[in-house]
Amino acid sequence: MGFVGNLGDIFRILKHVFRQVFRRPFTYFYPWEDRPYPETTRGRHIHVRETCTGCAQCVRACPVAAIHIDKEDKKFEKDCALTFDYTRCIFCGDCVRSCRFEALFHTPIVDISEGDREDLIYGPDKITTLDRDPLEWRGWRFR
Amino acid sequence: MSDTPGSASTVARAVINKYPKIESKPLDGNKVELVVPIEKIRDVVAMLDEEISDALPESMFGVDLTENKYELIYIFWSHLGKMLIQLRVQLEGETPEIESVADIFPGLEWHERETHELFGIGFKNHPDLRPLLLPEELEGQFPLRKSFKTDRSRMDETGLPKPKPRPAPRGESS
Amino acid sequence: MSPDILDESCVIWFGPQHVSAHGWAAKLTLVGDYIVECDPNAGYFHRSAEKCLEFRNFRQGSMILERICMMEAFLGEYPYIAAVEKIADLEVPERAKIMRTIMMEFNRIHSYQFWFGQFAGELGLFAMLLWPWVDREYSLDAFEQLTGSRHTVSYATPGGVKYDFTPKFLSKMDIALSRCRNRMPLFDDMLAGSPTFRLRAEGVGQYTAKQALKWGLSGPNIKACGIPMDLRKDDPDPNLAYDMIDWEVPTIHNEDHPGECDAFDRLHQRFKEIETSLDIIEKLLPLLPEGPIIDPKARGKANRLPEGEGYGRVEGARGITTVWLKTMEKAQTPWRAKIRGPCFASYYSLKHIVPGARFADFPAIFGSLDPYPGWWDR
Amino acid sequence: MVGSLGGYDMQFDFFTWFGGLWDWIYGILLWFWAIIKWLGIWILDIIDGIWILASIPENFMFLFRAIIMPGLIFLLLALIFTIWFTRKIWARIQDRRGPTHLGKYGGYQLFADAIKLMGKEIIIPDKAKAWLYRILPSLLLVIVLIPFAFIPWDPYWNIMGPPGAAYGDLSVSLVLVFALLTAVPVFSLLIGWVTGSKYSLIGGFRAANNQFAAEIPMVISSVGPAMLAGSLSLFSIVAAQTSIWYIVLLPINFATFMVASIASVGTFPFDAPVADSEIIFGWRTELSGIYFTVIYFAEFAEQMLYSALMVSLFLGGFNGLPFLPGIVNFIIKWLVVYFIFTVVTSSFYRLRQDQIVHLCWKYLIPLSILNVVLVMFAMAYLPWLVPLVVGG
Repeated sequence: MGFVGNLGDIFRILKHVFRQVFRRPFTYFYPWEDRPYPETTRGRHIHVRETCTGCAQCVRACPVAAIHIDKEDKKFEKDCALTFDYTRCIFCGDCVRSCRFEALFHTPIVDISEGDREDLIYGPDKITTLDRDPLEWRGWRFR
Repeated sequence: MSDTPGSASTVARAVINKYPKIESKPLDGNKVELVVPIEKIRDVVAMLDEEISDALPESMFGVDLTENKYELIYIFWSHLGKMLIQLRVQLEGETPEIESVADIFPGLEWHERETHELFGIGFKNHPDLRPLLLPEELEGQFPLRKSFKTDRSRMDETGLPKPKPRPAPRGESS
Repeated sequence: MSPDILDESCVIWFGPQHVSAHGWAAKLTLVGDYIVECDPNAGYFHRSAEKCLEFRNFRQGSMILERICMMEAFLGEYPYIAAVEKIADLEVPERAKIMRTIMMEFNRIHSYQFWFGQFAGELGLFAMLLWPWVDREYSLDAFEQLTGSRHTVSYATPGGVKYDFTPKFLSKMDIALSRCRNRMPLFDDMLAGSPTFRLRAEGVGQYTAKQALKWGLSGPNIKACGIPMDLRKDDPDPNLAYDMIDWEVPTIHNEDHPGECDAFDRLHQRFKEIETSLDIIEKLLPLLPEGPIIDPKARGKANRLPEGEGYGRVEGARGITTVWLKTMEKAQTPWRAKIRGPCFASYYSLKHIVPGARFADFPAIFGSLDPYPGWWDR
Repeated sequence: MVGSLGGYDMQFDFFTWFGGLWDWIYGILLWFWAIIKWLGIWILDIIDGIWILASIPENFMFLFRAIIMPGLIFLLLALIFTIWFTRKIWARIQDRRGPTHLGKYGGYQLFADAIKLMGKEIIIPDKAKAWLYRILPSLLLVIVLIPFAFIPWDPYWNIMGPPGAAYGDLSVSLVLVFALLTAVPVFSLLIGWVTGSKYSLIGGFRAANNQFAAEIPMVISSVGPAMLAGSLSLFSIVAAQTSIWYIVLLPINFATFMVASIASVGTFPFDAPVADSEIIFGWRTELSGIYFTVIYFAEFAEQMLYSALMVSLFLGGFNGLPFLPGIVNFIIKWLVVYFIFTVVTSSFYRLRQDQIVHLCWKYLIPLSILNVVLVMFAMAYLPWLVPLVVGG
């Protein structure tokens, strides 16, 4: 390369870095600004009890045993209560894929951190409601 | 199976010619399996090293067949011949022992260490048989043996009925 | 070395709570500034994935595998699926084959983008640590658009793939790949074109092809020695689409030391790998036929497998990644699953490569081998 | 023969002895009181003397300059700004935003960081020498801050006035600045040694190695300006640059001085002493809490100092736009130089310590000598250059 070639390389690198200083940063202002999440995002689940049949396929599909099923707790004809343990869930999406009755979906809510470990276990009430936007998901309204 | 020079069956035939006790079994493609008796393993591996100029020690691991029966499987891959040689060694006993081949293929040294701690298979003349992955309190426990029981209590929490018992190994009905 | 040299030696633990040793530890013996002995220690991430696989059925097992190495999640989970397909004798639709292959190459590009940043960070340039990671964000966005998850895609399933390509995904992939392609000259300037990088990487961590074969190194680490050993070409999986197109295995031939490679060659090799992957994706996209993405009978077939042994192999971003499966009759779960991670060999080979190097070169050596602790601890 | 000495018995009258005891104690008390009184008078005298000295207008102004402007308070404010500025530039280079939350554009981030660092537990390793561990970081900061006294910020309003005035600039202030800066790696080495860790010891040796490599090219580069101005006083060097800035005549020396000063500070790419990918944080590994804060400040203060030296040696110091005060001219140039300094520091890979010596001795020394020699010939054969250089 030689001395002059190295000098040329050094100045080219300095040029790249100098240009970078005046570019707009890539990162987001996180708490006030968030990236857009596509509809396919595998975030926390939403359980539609109106269409659930209590077939327990989601429970069998779960590789980490994060779903607890309670078949006694019926609100409608033949549904069941699901409890999601988000300390275990790995968001693989198999429960949603295994559901044939359109009763279990992922939502794009991914920031589900809590101060208390117990709060991450979403009981039957919490898993069927959404507490923030979007309150509507695939035609169902949750509140 | 093709018989072109450099194919897996040629190597297998060469090995069998030298050590007639060894059985060979073709797998799909240019792959062959050799069932090697326990005392011949060093000779066969050394011969593979000579025969195949670019043998890559791809993998080596144990299989627990229960009732103190174990299998060791050595897998060698050659890029030039595009062939895969799989050696199978059948072991028996509480803590079976076999000759180490770590000096012929240094890449197998850690595989042997791992098999030693996870299955309790001894490797004679191995340079360094400290536990590789396990913490000290699990030494002598051999976690990958079928007799090592893991905690299955999590499945009870799902509310499902208990899963059916695992299918029994070959030749066994329980 | 004579014993009296070792009298003045100094033992330094490189890890496990070290800045750049994330989850591993090497015990280095230094004499002066030179390393005379290196003893890599494994096991800090050991979660016994092989035992875990024995308790998961054949559709769940890949979830364990993709968590071993997050950077090449799809490449890591694929060998398990290939082994299951081999035992169950499943046929994959043509469309799913090509989609799998495109996803694999995309994942490979993402893995190398991560590695560029990591290597530059280990050599002390924090600007280059984050510039490739910005490009990586675009790849992750595309993964998220397709599968819903950024790292652990869990895309393939026995008999096909889970999610179909959508126009949104294709446009996002196009953005990510064109950005990767456009920024390659910049990274070339900042890495290979940097005089300080050449000072640090040239002649560091040399080994010959023969040594590398003995140690079991594979992937870019051995292709940099000039051996075109690539499972994509040598032993293509029947359910992948690598044999549908023409492409060349990239290798490095260095005039100064033929048949050997140093850290600089390994970097150069990974540049070439990215170019090859871009090329493969470009050639495969027009071939994408219409049709189903999954064999409808596969779900039932994968529930219970016949007795057999399957060996799924794939050329991962870091080398040969394989899963060996043994199943018993009508098994719901594998009897034995053996994961062969590529970095198992490259981490072991530190023991042979490092002695004789300067202490300051140690990050350059292990960085250029691209180790990922999940692969050896599993 | 117990009790007899030399043939006759010793006679000991207890009551006589006891009667004299009070006098003896009283004498000791008087003696102590004299010492205390003497000390008190001495201290009072000193305070008196200081008051008398400080009430002289010249002295009072000197104290004011040294403590408030452009002395300690100004330097601390500048330090806070500098750390914010550096972090912002680093963030921009790395495609980030840098500090944003506290204050406008994250301006108060440093206060939050400093409070956090001071609030942290101080962990002194068992093998460390505790008193040295406690004292060395602050000594390092002091050593780095003292040379700022000789920086000519302004024709009149700087800590040491113009030569000839009361408390004028020393005639050898450049040499003194380098002498003080040479002590910095000694402190690094000592900190690395006494904190009782292998990483910090290696880092300390590497810091010494850096200085060993960078000192000579740096001093030779500064020979150029000193020779042109015909003085070793920083103030005189700046004052001589009214007609022409020395960067015009000594561009290579400017570059070599910058590279050597980066190497001397030990920041990227010459950060082998604190290379975090091999020796965690080098000689700073074991420092915690307030001691780490002090070291962190000292590093930035050293970078500021070298930027200021570059401005005064090569860029004409307070000379510049005539309608602006000298200090404003200085600070504008200083910010520009600091910006270039930071961009250069964050563009290259970390060099190995033998490569640092190689670079400094094999390239920087010949280059800096070359420029000095070229300028010498220019002065000898181009007589019209001499009045421009010496200044007015």
